[in-house]
Amino acid sequence: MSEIFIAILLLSGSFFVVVAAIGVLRLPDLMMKMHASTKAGTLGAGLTLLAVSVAFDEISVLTRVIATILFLLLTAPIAAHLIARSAYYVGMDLWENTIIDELKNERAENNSATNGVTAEMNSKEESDAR
Amino acid sequence: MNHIVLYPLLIPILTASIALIAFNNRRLQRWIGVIGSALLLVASSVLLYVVSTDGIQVVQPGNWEAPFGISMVADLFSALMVLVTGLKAFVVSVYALGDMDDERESFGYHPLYQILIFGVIGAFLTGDLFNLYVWFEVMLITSFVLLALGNKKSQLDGAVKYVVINLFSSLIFLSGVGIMYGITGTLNFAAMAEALQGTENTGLVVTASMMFLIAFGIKSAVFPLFFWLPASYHTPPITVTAIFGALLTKVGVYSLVRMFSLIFTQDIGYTHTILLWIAVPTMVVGVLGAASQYDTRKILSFHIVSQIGYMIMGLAFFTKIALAGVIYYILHNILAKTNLFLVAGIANKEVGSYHLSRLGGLYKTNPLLSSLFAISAISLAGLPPLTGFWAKYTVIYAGLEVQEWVVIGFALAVGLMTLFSMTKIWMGAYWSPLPDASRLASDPDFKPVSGNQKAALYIPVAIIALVIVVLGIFGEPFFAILFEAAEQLLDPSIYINAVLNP
Amino acid sequence: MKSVILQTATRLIFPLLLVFSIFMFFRGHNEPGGGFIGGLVGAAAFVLFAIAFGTKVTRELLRIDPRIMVGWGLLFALLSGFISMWAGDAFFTGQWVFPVLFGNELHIGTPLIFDIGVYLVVVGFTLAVIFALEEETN
Amino acid sequence: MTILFSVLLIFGAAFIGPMAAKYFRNVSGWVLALFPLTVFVYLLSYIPLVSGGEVFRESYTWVSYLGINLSFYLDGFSLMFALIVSGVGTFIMIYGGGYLGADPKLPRFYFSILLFMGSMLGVVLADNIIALFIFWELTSISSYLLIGYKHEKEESRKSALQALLITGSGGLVLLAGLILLGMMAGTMEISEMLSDPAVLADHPWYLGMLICILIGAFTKSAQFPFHFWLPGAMAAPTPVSAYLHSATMVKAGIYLLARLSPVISGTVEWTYIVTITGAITMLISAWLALAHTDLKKLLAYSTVMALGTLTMLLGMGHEYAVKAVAVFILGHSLYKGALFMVAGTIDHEAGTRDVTQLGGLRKLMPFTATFGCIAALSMAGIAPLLGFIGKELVYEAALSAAIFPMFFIFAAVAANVAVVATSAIVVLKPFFGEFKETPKKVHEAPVSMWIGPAFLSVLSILFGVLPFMIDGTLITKAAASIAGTPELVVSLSLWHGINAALILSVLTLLSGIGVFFLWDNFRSSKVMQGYDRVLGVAPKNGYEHTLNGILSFASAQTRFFQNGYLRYYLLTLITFFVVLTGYTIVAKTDMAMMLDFSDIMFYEWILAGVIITAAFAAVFASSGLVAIAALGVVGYSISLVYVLFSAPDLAITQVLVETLTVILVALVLVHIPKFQGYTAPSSKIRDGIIAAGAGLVVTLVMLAVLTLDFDPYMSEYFAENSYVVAYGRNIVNVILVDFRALDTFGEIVVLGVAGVGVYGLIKFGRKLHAKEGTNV
Amino acid sequence: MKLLLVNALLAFIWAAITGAVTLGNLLIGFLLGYIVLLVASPAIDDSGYTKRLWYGISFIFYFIKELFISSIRVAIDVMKPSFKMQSGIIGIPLDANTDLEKTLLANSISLTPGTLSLDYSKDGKTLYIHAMYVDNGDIEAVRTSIKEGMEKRILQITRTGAP
Amino acid sequence: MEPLLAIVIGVLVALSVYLLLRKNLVRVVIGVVILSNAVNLLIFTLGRLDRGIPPLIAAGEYVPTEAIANPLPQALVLTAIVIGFGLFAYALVLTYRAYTEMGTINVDDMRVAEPAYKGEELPETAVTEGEEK
Amino acid sequence: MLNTIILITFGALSLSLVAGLIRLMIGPSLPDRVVALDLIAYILIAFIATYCVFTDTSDFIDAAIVVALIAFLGTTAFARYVLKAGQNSTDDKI
Ligand code: NA
Ligand code: NA
Repeated sequence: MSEIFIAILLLSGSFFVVVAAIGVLRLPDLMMKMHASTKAGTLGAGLTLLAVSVAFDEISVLTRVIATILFLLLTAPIAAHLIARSAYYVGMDLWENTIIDELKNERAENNSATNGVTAEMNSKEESDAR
Repeated sequence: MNHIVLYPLLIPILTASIALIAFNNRRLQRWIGVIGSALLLVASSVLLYVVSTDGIQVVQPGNWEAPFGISMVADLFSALMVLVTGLKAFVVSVYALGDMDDERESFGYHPLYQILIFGVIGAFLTGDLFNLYVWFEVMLITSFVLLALGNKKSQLDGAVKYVVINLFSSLIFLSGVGIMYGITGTLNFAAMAEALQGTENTGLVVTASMMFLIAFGIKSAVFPLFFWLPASYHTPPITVTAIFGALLTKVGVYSLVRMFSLIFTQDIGYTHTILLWIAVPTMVVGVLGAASQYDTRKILSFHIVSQIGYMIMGLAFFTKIALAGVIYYILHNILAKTNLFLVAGIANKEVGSYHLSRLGGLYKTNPLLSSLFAISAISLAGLPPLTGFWAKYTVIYAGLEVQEWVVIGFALAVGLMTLFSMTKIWMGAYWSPLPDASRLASDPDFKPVSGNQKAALYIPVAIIALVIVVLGIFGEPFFAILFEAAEQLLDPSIYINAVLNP
Repeated sequence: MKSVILQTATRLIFPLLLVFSIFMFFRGHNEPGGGFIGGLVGAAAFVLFAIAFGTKVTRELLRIDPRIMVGWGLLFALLSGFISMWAGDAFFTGQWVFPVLFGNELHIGTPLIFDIGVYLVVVGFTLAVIFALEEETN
Repeated sequence: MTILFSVLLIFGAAFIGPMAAKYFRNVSGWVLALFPLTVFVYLLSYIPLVSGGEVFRESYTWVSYLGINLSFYLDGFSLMFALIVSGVGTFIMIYGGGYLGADPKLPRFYFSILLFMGSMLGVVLADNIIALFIFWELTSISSYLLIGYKHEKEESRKSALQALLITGSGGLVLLAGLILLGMMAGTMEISEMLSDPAVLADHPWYLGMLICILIGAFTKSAQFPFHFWLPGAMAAPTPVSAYLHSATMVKAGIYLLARLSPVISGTVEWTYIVTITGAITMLISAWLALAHTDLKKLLAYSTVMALGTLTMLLGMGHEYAVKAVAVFILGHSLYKGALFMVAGTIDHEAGTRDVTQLGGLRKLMPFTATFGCIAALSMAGIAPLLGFIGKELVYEAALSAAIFPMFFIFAAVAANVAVVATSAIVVLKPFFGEFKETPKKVHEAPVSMWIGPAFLSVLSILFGVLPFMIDGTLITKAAASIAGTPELVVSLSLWHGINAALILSVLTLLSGIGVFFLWDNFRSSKVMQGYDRVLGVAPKNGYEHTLNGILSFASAQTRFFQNGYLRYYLLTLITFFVVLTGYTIVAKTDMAMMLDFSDIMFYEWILAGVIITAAFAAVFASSGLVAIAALGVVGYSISLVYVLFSAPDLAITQVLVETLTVILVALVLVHIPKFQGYTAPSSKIRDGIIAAGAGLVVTLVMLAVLTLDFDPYMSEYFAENSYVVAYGRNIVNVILVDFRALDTFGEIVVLGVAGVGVYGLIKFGRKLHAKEGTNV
Repeated sequence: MKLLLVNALLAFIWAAITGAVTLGNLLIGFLLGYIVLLVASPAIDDSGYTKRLWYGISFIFYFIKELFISSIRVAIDVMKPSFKMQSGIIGIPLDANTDLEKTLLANSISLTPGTLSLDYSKDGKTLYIHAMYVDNGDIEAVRTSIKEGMEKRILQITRTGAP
Repeated sequence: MEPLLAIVIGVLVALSVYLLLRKNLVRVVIGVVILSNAVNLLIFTLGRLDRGIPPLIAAGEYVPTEAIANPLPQALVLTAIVIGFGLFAYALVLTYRAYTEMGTINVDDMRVAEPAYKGEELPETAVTEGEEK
Repeated sequence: MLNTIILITFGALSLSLVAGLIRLMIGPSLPDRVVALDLIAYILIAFIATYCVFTDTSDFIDAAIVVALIAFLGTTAFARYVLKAGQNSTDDKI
């Protein structure tokens, strides 16, 4: 019985991890990659962790799994937020299907001071000597 | 419980810890440092006494028997190294009272200094390969910090080269540790030596020994691995240079001697021949480097390299007298080299430069300093009757005994060049008139040495000079210890039994 | 980095990290963890705090100069050895007491004191480095 | 009183000397002369005993482990030398006190000269060859100080260095030679070698040993082609020259050859090398003297001539030759000491030593002139002075030479012709003829400056006229010691009847006078100038070129090796590592490799691939940050390896450290700009090859180690004791805090220091810049 | 008083992660929590923090469900050969005003379907989010769904629970 | 797994050596980090590997009841990681400080301690920097 | 059966790891790479968890906790870098 649970949790967990990975690989702009990574990644990792708690059926494992999941839920959105915010302010290119940008005034303000890095962030071929 | 082996180790680190906690009180740190060094000198003297009367001393911290715990072992070689370190530590800590600036003190000079000594002594006493690595790292990080403390451009430049090359070296060392563990399943020197006694896999052990040769070769600055030394040793304040120049490379040499007498003796015909091939160019390239320099610190730095060559040469000969000579050479070199750096520091304080083109007139104005320099320089140049002569004599004797004519020829020629460089300093800084004497008068930052500072600077130098003279003239008891130490080195079973069958 | 979101989250995560750090420290003798891991997690808590609120506040929070903390750490570690010496054993020989607390027999020994030293040094080191660099950045 | 004490007395005097200079001022020379005088008188007391055939040995253990004793040996030869050293030394102290009386450096002079005197005494009295060598080297050091006495002048410094390097290089070779000798003879004691002479000539090391010792002796005694340093050393103040270059230092080489000749001579190699070197030196330098007008240079070259003569004689080694050596040494010391002092007095009083600038001084300085002339007569070999006897013996010796007798006769006569002329020049030119104005107004010198010449020249007469004073005692025993035949008897006399030697002497005298009269023209002739250039200046230039050559080579090689480029330093290091380790594993092992890949899970392959790929990404990343992100992946993947292979503590630590690494790099890279500039592709290929080599070596070594059976007995012990004794269930942690707590302690020390260091690196700089008001 | 609650909470977390909810362990946890608070107290905003933490935790479980939904939608989209959605950065005027509310909101948004918090406006009254799916270009729909869905729930929970 | 890791380690060593030979000091430092990781893995691997049996003694037992992985290399590597981290931190900050003081991270341009000889200029006249009063 | 599932899981996670690595390598921008790194942290957690089940050892879970807690610090540092580098870019640097 529990084996089936474990199997389901593992499969679904790895499924979401794969989704996150494909999303990061395929989605067109940074923001969208982060949607995939943060949500599917957290979920995938969380599900596999739950599989562990089912597999061991010990209170100490369960509490640790829950703690881990809590930590994940706490930290994942913050990491995403920080990256997105920083990248946005230094002039990250948005996808062509981005139909609206209500924050662009502030971004422009910030941008006037950050031309150099903007170029750096977007350049496809950043290179320095090896 | 016999703790005497650990006292020389615990005193400096306890001193350092207290000094760290007293971070904000420079005056207190200073005196903690001097007292700690003085205690260390006492403890290390006692250790040598105990080892020379009662034989090899072994302590197992944590009370875990060898080879499972870490063995701390003091044989005569170690104890001698510890004693000379103690002497040097004391003397330099007094000198620092007159040399070290407030700023560096407030950034931790005193605890760092004690920790460096701690690391050096740990390396001398440990009987465990991985533990030796740890001591090397303690020394290494402390030397990094001391080297760059002050953040002058030249210091940072020197430190970059020093740091990168030495990091590389310690990683090779660490790989070697891993490989030796992989081969023997142990880290304890004695157990390792025992395990290798009947090994069929000589070739692999010899291969591993090459990694140690390179790792320790870099630390001891042999050819072609020495570049970091002349690149950096002239950059920090002279007290630091003196600590480094005389002591740190010798830890590398110590380790080479230890490893290549206790553990890597399977294929002496191969390993020690390579040592010999390294020794000769080390001597030559080092001394030629010295001959081409005009900054006293650089001259002395290159000489370190050259003199290491003699030590490696002695190790390569691998006879009793040769090993006695090597030990003598190491001890002598630590003393003479320390003093020469310290004297160069005083000269700099007196006439404001390390460069021969700006130095001069000291023979006329400062006979005391001149004599102190002369004693150290004569000793370093290997002229009788001071320590350098005996050191050189012993290894050359050993070399002639094993009929290494060409090598001895080089060694002698290098001796002459060493003499030449010492006279170069003597002539440039002491005999030749002081050029541009008005420079000092017009320099607002220049303060002549006086009062307490004078005492702090000169007394340490005088103490070492005295030791050099006394050891040179009354060498018999010293040689008795050296030969016994060499005997212990040549017969690994003494060491193995002391550690494994206490 | 002034982000309200980060700062608020940090207020939550910071004590969690500290508790977790102590947790990792104490269980280290029996399960994965120990002074080093615990110390690094503890330091990470302060690092996070420093990133979110700046080093000035964080230094005040810490109350002790990290370098001095290093000194105390070394002293603690040494102390464990000196206790063995006073007890007449070789340096660093474990000395143990077994108090019974709420029915549990606890093992308290000098290696624990040693590990506290490790913990303090690790925290001191990490914070000395990160604070200094942080202050350089601002 | 013992022999040791007499040597120590002089060394002691060296340390008293500077104080005496201050305390006794003008009479300090006289006071200090009491020290050598005491020794002299004490040694005199040995004459009867030594003449009676006794030898004295005194030995103190010095370093028994090396076979080195501080032992002394007093026989006729060493007694004669010791008497010369202390006797001439007595007058030198007096003379020096007068000559340098007003010089503020007088205390240092006393120190150095007495140090030298003690060392010289040690050389001639030592029995142990290493002890002898030690004193020998001390003479080099002290003479360096003496020659460089006027160190403000660059010329003095150069001359001192030149003397030191030449004698020092010889000394080093000598050391090797002496050690070999000691090994071959089975003893380091000369007395033992003499009393029980081993047959060394057939030893395979003989020639090497001989050459080493000869080089030592020849350099010290200024034999061709090392002869140039001695005239150069005339930069020293005259008392120094008078002592070092007449009676003492340069004779040390002669002493050594003579002392050891019973042990090492008698072979064809010895005869040819020593005789011919001596003869050439004698001949060349005798005539080189005539190219100079400086009194001291004239005397210096004639000294070299004398040294050459002695060497030649020692090479011959037959009975006449040893007799000649003994007499010639004494005679030369007496007249040359006196003449140097006279030359110094002239210089001191007149302000110049150029004989062409001097003339007619005999009336102004009658004592000096008188004693100078007597000494010159002895030097010229004119009866009835001791020099005459000496020269006669030289001719006798040359006549009975075993090889090339005609050559040696020619050489001896030709050299002595020049010496006669030189003798005439050094006294006739300054003292006779018309009076010439000199830079200083000339007065007779004070008694301190002529008493030495007085005694020495009087002795030249006395010993010449009354040779029995010395021949039965000192000379006989000295010659016997040199010959190694105790029964040898020397009987000296002025008159041997008309024989070949006498005829040669007369011929020499007449020719010499002729040369003297032709000297003014002859000196400036092209032949003489060319001769000086080729044989006097060229060797010196050769020395200088060699020295400069070595220095430029040193400079070039240093620039090559120590080139300041970290990359090349590392390149050399790593190449060395690859070559040495790679060669060893190929040459020394059977290359057995553990290559069993069967048990590897598929995800482990992938993980390995990820590590490698991420590492490549880190290496070829376009910026530091990208590299560090890739490095993060490497680190995380490695932590996964630790998880997969049962190391949870490691995995956790790795994750923590990796993350902090990323934070640190990010904090630092904020400040560092992108780095422009590229490495040339060719060097990338080179680096790539070396890098691949390094990786290959490590892999090969690992695969080889993995073939071995591993004995996990250490870990088993830890497992058994971890909980039972150390109360911990996490064995890794117990190892860290208990089994190997010392490692961990070292580890936290490293961390602590790193923390302090980083803090210092950052804050120290801040403070510095705040102080200088500059911004970073 | 509030700190006492926090302390108790920490003791509980301690017991939870150590995996042994015994009286002894709770006491140890309490002691440790006390030490932590001693260190950390200046860091803790003293405004009803403790209770909100409780709400926060329960709120998180609510979001796990949302997380599923969002992830599945992303999963479906990711698999499609080409991307047809429209995205945008949209400002949401806020009723939430405490830091905790705002942070909870921002994090929840980040973890739920197709939205990602970017930043607040300077006055802190508007939250800008990146929305992956601005279906049919209807910005207001996104805005409403956030305000009616996410923010409303949060405020309900935090404000109802607040004293 | 050991031979595979041996190969991985070899590759890491090669890559780190390549980085050590770059001009950019940051890269050199990264090279040190990679090398350090490689060496840690080396020790770990040569202590021989086992899957899924961490060296822990189960609660209630006195000694491990089943086979355990070799704990000693783990402890060694842990120490080495920590030491390596300390050294790395220092090296990194040194790089930073070297950059701010010398204005470059190109090691080829760091020629303060060992100034280049310029043309025929005699080393005697090259007065060194770094003398203290 | 479970073993197969676990191996499938490992396969999926390994593929994800490769995908993350590819994103990390191709970038193109730094934040893209950071997102990839973030993703890899999740994969790591999942991997560790799966491995716990696979080997029937719960001791590795602590490693997963640490990753969950700590990895975001690295991301934070990168985010800061991105921002700081932007702000500093007007400094007159070489
Ligand atoms: Na040296
Ligand atoms: Na000068």
